[in-house]
Amino acid sequence: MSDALAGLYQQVILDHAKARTGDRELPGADAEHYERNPTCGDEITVRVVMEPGTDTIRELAWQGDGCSISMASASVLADIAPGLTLAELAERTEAFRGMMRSKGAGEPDEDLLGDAVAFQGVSKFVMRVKCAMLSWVAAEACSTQLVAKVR
Amino acid sequence: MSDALAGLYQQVILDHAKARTGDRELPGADAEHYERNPTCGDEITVRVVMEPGTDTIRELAWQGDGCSISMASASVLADIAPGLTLAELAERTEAFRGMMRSKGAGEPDEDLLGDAVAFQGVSKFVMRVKCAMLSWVAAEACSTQLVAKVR
Amino acid sequence: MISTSSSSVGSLSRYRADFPGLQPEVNGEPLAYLDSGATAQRPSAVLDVERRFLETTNAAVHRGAHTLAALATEAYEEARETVARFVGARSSDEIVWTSNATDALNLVAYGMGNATLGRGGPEASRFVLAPGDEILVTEAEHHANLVPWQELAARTGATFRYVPVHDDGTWSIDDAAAALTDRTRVFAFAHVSNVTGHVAPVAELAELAHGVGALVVLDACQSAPHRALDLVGLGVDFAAFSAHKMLGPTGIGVLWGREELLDALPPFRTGGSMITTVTMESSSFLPSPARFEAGTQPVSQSIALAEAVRYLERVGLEAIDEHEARLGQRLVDELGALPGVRVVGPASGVARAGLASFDVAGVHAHDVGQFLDAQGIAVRVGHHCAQPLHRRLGLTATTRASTYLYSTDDEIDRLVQGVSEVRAYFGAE
Amino acid sequence: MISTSSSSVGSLSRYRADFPGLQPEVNGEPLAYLDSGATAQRPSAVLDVERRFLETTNAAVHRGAHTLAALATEAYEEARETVARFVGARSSDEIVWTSNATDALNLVAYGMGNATLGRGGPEASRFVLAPGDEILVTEAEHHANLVPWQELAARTGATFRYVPVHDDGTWSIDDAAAALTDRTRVFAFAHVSNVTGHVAPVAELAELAHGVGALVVLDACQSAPHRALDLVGLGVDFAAFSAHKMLGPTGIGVLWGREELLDALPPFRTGGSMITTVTMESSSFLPSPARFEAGTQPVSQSIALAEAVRYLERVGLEAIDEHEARLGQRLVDELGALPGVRVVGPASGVARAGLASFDVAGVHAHDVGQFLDAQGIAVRVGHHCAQPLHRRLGLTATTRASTYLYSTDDEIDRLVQGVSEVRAYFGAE
Ligand SMILES: Cc1ncc(COP(=O)(O)O)c(C=O)c1O
Ligand SMILES: Cc1ncc(COP(=O)(O)O)c(C=O)c1O
Repeated sequence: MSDALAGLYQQVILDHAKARTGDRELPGADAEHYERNPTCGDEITVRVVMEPGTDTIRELAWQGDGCSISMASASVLADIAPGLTLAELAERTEAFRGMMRSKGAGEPDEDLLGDAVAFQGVSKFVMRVKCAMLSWVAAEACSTQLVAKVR
Repeated sequence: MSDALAGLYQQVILDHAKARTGDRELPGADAEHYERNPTCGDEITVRVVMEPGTDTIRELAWQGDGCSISMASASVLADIAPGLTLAELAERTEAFRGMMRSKGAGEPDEDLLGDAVAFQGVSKFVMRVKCAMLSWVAAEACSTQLVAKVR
Repeated sequence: MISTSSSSVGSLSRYRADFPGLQPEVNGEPLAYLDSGATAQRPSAVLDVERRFLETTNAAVHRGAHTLAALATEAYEEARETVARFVGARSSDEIVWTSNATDALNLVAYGMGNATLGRGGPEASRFVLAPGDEILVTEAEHHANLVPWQELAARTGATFRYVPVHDDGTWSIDDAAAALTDRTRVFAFAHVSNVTGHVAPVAELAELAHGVGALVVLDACQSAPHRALDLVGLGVDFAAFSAHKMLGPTGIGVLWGREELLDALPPFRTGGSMITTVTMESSSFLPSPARFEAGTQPVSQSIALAEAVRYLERVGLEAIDEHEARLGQRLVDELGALPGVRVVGPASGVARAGLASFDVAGVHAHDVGQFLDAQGIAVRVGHHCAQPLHRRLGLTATTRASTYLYSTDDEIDRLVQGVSEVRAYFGAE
Repeated sequence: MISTSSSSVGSLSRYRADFPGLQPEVNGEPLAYLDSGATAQRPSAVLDVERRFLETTNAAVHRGAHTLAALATEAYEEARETVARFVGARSSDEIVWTSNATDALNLVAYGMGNATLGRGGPEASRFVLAPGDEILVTEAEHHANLVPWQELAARTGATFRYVPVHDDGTWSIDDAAAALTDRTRVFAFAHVSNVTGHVAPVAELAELAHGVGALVVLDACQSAPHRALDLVGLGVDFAAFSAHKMLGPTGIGVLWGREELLDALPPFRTGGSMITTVTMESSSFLPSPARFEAGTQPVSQSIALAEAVRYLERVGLEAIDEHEARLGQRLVDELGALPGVRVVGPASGVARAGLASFDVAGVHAHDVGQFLDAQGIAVRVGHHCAQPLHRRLGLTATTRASTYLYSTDDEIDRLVQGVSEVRAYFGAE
């Protein structure tokens, strides 16, 4: 298979797309957001449960329908999120977004992003960037809800 | 001045555009029609008086505003029309229209068209054909009214 | 997996060299452009004619009397005549330039909406919609032939209804007969579906619809480029198609309509070049086609479209139709035979256009498309602007391969080979 | 009769060779193209860029995921960014492609009409027109910025009003102030008149109109091509212009609008590429700009327009403005000095664009134009899509000479010489 394809579909991505972390309901979620990519029809609902009385995420789960990139990205996000404060999630989201906008250039911060660096190759495929961002954007909206609640 | 221009503005046309035949009111007209060229704003009202009880034109007059081609054409028409039956006018109108569509080719019938053959050169100027036709089209509409009245 | 191709191999292949857009390499592979249903590539002749016009006789049309303006106007109206002849119009006054097919369909819908709001005088009364009147489309329509009607219904209080489709995405004349009522004022449907390739029996449907007094609006986007059309013979009232799907430019589409209807329909856009008299109190409007062509027209595009039409005529619409119908059957047969692949639309052996949309079990269409793209194969993925149809088929997205006169058996071979490998790659077997 | 030209002669003349459309001979004479106000000629760079796109990366945009589609989409959106920067938009989401300026103005008018019919939800309420609400234009408007508003008034029951012009065809800020009322919901006017060359004090007018709560719609057709625009700085709400008047192609125009307004305005045309969800019951729509770009977009035209913008920037908008302002003054001075010639619009010395419309006593404009055409001089004759203004000036038609960056002093010389001979030829002296 071509190099271009291998750069996009890292093994990490293919694995996450199949064995998905956090692909389930999450009863009693503190925040929930539905996001949709109208161009391709990908959709996702992200739900978050917080450690009571803190701004730390206990669990992030999602349900959705979409391509392997969007599903794998949600799966990686669900792996990363637990234990992060909302501020830490925001930091990672910005790093992820920066990586997605890099068009293949730039060195992503592996300490910060963990498995999510596997999506570096996606940034060369402009049409797929939205797929990778979908769950992150939904999680961002959850954060906004949670911050508003705290205030 | 260029040949192209001389072909369009025959002396007959320039003369008729200045010393206009039939450019006046016509009280008691048997038919009247207003015609307008929306592209350039030229407009004309043609009026016809018939010999009582016949289908012969006694007089054709017009009032209008427009370029030298449309004014000269109306003037020539007013010269030609008196004494013609409606059928004879229709014949000349068809001949004039045929000449106008000829794009400079074809030999107009001078016996039939008289001074109107001077407009042969106009047919090469597609944008001006409507100017030359304006009064003839208005006269045609008058004829239609008159024929309808007789029936 | 690779089918060797049939008798007429390469019958049209000599035309391929005319299309520079087919020559690029993609991801190191020769491009296999199987997305002509979205937009077609253009022969050099079309590009040349447009450029020559722009370099020698570019001017505003129907607005000036100088030589260039006269030449440009002549070329512009000759283009209209060429297209009129191509689709069997009664006269070139029946051909209205729009910006695309979507615009053409909106023009009719807004014309009716304006009539309903009292515009257009007594002759527009035939277009007035009253509450209880019905607008009928099908569940298979492209959004361009669906949303404008839905919006028209919402604006006027008319009822929006549809002919439901079967499990394969097709619908029959009986389905239409069951949905038409004596309140149906408009029946709008596609000649050829851009998703299923289904071909509607237009003449019979038009007769049926006229029987209840409905106007018939044909979405000819996927037929005009590919088969000889005789719109008058088909008996429809309006038809819409786009130049960019038939070797012509973007930025121009066509509305055909019966002349007496076009002259009675209130204008859509208003502005320059479409009026007779404007005062600060009110305005009056020219007859068709100028009535609908407000503002500066797509001049060079009309001239390019006319050359595209001449090119299509040189190749021959029958040859094109035959070539694509064969490729369409190959698509349904060979893709349908792959394990886990479901082709939607008419079954093998049933008439279909030269396109096929399919679902690959366990692999999202986006991934299928990306996988094929890595091999230089360009297909379209998504809902193809037909969300209701996809929903009815139980899918959110499909992969679509669509052909044109320049498509080859080799490209179909590569596609089928590629699709055969996709499930393994994504671990979906 | 022939004026020798001033200091900056030929300052921009090195660009002339870039324009093949200026090279033809007309009636055996070198073409003097003085009809750029109708449509401009295009530099080879613009033609080349469009062609290169079509030969290498032609594909449908925002619809496909394959490589060509991705490249085409990128080029298409880069074009939007280029135009956004050019007119001082806040973001490229404020730039909507339309088919021409007329279409852009109709878009706003129909959006408001649709809001009035209950479309667009609560956020569209700011666009709803009630009987008694007023739509204000000026008596000098081009039909494109007049008839759509007149029709909107007729469809909604709003009142259509206008700022009257003075005997020379111009109007002042005081005239506008007198016409604006607290019922004025929209004030639509041209930045630069295509007939008189009058330049409106946009920023002051916008402030005045906002003071009564009116939306300000700017017809920038005759300004965007010729001077640096900062639409945000001018403080207007919407602005419209056409590519073909600024070295770009026909088939594409631009609507700029403040983003929050564009996102709240109900869609105009509906169809593909502008929806989020379509069901057989209802549809929902994307934000701007996709919201307003139904169907296949003018892709190659957008890319050509972006190159036209870059070309204009290379020449420099200030240099263009200065060059044309000087030619405009020559026109009013030298034509106005001829016996029997009346130039309409601002007097000599007053700011005007590089154009002049004039009446020749005793000779119809059509004949003036024809006489000049025989000498290879292309001017426009007629009402220039401004019938009410001409009526107010007591004329049915004028002859208009309009310049662009490639216009030369020699062309003005030839024009003035030609006009000086016309009355004698037609025996009108
Ligand atoms: C001032 C003005 N407004 C509007 C228009 C309409 O532009 P278009 O015909 O490109 O839509 C023009 C040009 O014709 C114009 O000069
Ligand atoms: C069946 C059908 N109808 C309508 C359209 C809309 O055409 P356009 O986008 O050119 O307006 C298309 C193509 O996109 C189509 O395939």
